[in-house]
Amino acid sequence: MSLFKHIRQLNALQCLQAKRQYSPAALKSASLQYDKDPQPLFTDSETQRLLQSMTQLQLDKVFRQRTVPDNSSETKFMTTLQLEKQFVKTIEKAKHLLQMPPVVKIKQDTERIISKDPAMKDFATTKFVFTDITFGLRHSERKVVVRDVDGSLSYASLDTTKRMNQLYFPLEGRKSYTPRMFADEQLLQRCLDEHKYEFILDRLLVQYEPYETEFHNISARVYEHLNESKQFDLLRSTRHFGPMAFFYAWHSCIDDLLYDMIRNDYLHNAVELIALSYKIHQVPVDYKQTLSQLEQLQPTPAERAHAELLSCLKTKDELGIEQEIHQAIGKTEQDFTADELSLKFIEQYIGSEHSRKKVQLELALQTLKEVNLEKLQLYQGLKKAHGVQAS
Amino acid sequence: MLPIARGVFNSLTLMTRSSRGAIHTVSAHKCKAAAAESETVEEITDESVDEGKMSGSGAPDPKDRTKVIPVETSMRYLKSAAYKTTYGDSFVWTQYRRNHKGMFAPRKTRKTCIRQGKISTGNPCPICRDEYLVLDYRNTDLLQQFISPYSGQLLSYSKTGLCQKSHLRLMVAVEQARDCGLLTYDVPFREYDYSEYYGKQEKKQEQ
Amino acid sequence: MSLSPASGIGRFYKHSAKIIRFVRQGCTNRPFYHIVVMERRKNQHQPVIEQVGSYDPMPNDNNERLVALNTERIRYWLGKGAHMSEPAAELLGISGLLPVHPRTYMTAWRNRKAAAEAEPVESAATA
Amino acid sequence: MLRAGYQLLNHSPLGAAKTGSNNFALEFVRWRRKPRWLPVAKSKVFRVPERKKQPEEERAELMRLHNHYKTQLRSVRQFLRAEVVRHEETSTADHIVLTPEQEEAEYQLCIAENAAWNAKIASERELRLAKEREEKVAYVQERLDAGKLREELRRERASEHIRHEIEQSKTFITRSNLDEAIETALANPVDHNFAIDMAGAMYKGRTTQSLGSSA
Repeated sequence: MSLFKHIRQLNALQCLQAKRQYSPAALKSASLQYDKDPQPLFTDSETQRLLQSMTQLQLDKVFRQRTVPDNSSETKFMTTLQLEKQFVKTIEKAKHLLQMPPVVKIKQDTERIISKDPAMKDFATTKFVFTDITFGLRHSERKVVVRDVDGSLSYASLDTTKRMNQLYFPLEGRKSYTPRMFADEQLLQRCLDEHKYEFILDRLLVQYEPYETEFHNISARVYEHLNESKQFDLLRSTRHFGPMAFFYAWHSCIDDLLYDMIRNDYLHNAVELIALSYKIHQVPVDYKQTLSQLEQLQPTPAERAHAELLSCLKTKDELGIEQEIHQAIGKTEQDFTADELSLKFIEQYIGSEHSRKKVQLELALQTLKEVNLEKLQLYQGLKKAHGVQAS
Repeated sequence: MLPIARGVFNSLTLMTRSSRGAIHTVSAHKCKAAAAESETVEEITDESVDEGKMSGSGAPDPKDRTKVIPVETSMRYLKSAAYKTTYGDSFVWTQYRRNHKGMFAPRKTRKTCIRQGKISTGNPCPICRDEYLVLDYRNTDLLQQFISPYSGQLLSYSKTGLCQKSHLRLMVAVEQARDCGLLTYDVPFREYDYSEYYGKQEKKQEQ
Repeated sequence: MSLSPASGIGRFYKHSAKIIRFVRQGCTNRPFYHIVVMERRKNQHQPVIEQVGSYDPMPNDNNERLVALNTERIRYWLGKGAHMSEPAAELLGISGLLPVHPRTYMTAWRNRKAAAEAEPVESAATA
Repeated sequence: MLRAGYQLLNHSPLGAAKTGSNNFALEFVRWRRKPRWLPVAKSKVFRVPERKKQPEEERAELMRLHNHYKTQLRSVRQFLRAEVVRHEETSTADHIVLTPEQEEAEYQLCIAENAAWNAKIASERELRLAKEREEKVAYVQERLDAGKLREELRRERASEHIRHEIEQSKTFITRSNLDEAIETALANPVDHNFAIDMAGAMYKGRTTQSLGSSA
């Protein structure tokens, strides 16, 4: 109890500060906003597929050890068949954990008055807030109404609705006050400088609803900072990568991310990113053909992760010499053809007027090409040496 | 520099007199003196001069805790060589043992180690015995030592041996640090029901 | 069948008179009410049939009084012919679920009248 | 509580004071009412409580409002009652309302399901029984074979035994050759009274007098 008392006192102090500082952190740096509703483009199935593919699925990162009170693990004996079934389940679970937070536009607060009753003026000294706590309703359909002192009955503002929802149906991890991290400009900046992007975004998801102004401002700020610091690897294979890529594509500043992808040899993703930006800005370039070709050549991230899991089952002897060569080089023949296709597409993009950091991108591309060429030669040489027939 | 040397000497003489518990304090004292020498020369000299004025012997009372150590100093101390020599790579609390009668320790630790600005016990808890360890939400290096790497929760006082007062302060500090984002933790996963945000619009599209 | 989340353990006859009313929870100097359905003849400290809401009469930091109502169950019980205590009826009237209770209007005009009487006095005192 | 208060009241017969003077006279702040059975205090006997006057127009207004309210509430209640009845009729939460056709269809469905199930189990049982029968036959056959073998062995052993006995019986002494045997025995007396030394030499006793002769 005494702890709570302490914290409450402190919070009361903070609240006073926070109320004063509330606006700067939220309002500052609102430079990049979604100017129209991004929802139709985001929920589009093709966009979703592109974003998921870009996010990738690294099982080590998705199922990293979490420091939560219950992080127990279970050990089981299984037959190979059961194990394979379990692998499929694991992939499903990983996909669930990578669920992207929805991107919606900011909801404006509208005052909706149900009835006015001037005869009820001054019936009490305070407002009354009524919340419908009917069992099994979703948050968005829960009704919260306010009876004001002057007798008018109206739907509650978004802020009040959220407060009441949190009060009667608490969401785990959400605070009833604005955390100081979000309220205080300097603390947020410090977190950003320490590259705690995932932590900030995770907390943001829990603390705010996707349609709130603060959500948009802070996430935009994080993405911008990330664009400058170029630590995209921190968010790769987390649920925030998709919205981040979407944000960059929307505001046409994909070049840094593209550069990072090329440097890390994620050419497939680079193509998808460019395609996404074309799609959003409706650039008349036919990207669908390249995409479909690439899709045929390369597996989706889920399939790749599944294959990775299955490969643990095989012993070394079962792997053919061909697979061993693939493992050594890290690429298959299909990958090489896919790379060629994507390189062509990326070069076309760099040549066009949409890219802004042409020199940098070209350099990276050149380096990659040389490395690729070397790898290809090595691959072919190895193949010839081992006498594997060219298929 | 002279007063410091004298302080060190005095503390060494103290060592012969006092028991096992004092050894730690003394070594810490020595190290702190050295650390302070390198970092805040003026501060320490002032202190020793004051002490010289106050008492003829000039030995600072090792049990006195009236002096307020700023958090910045504590944070620097945690990174200094003095800290390293005192604690090595282990945590602040690992070497600490509680004294108790019989086989089993009492369920709760003592209420407080410091009464009226002085250490009132022979075996003060890991935080109270070293005055340069300040519990504050900015002092994340220190707070991190008291958080379990497995569950992310605060370690119990039965493990760390903190007195109840320090433990309370620690809890408050950790909670504040988390609130400020200085300490990261695993935020619970939030599952989104897309239809809650998009449901109506999708229906419209269907129509 | 499992119990519904708000169900109490109060036993009741099928045709006995039920009532929707407040039960004072909370402690000394800190009132807090549960809005419950129970048999009319029972006193408030006995087990209830079902809790259908809560009412916090002390205003919070934002100067609001918070009321939670399980409207689905309230409608059900009213449809079953449950009575309402006067404060409960007032509260439901204020919430807009039922017509506004006359007593609310009465307090409103009395308050207005008191304010109107206090004002000239104040103005006289200041002048 | 009340009883305590009563005792307190009665405690000081002088009626001196329930305050102050008596140290252990606890004073209850919350329940200080006089007990029901005590008469009205003397000082209050002639007090007439003042009744608040309600203005006539306020009363009329309240009457109007109450009438209004009651009418409204009655209609609301009616609506809600209808709603509950409707809900109970249509709800399938605790009971399922089915038309006869549906019921029949469901019954048929159940029957079909049951029949299919029975058929499946019957086929399974057939298989199982056939297998068991086969196993039983095989087992009996095996036992029979084994018995036969055993019998043969026994016969063999018996005939062997007989043969052996017959072989032996040739040397038996019968009534016919008894005299002969006696004669042979008498002709060849066998003396078992002898000793053997470590070297294997036999020293006959009784008839041989080697010991005596040597001595």
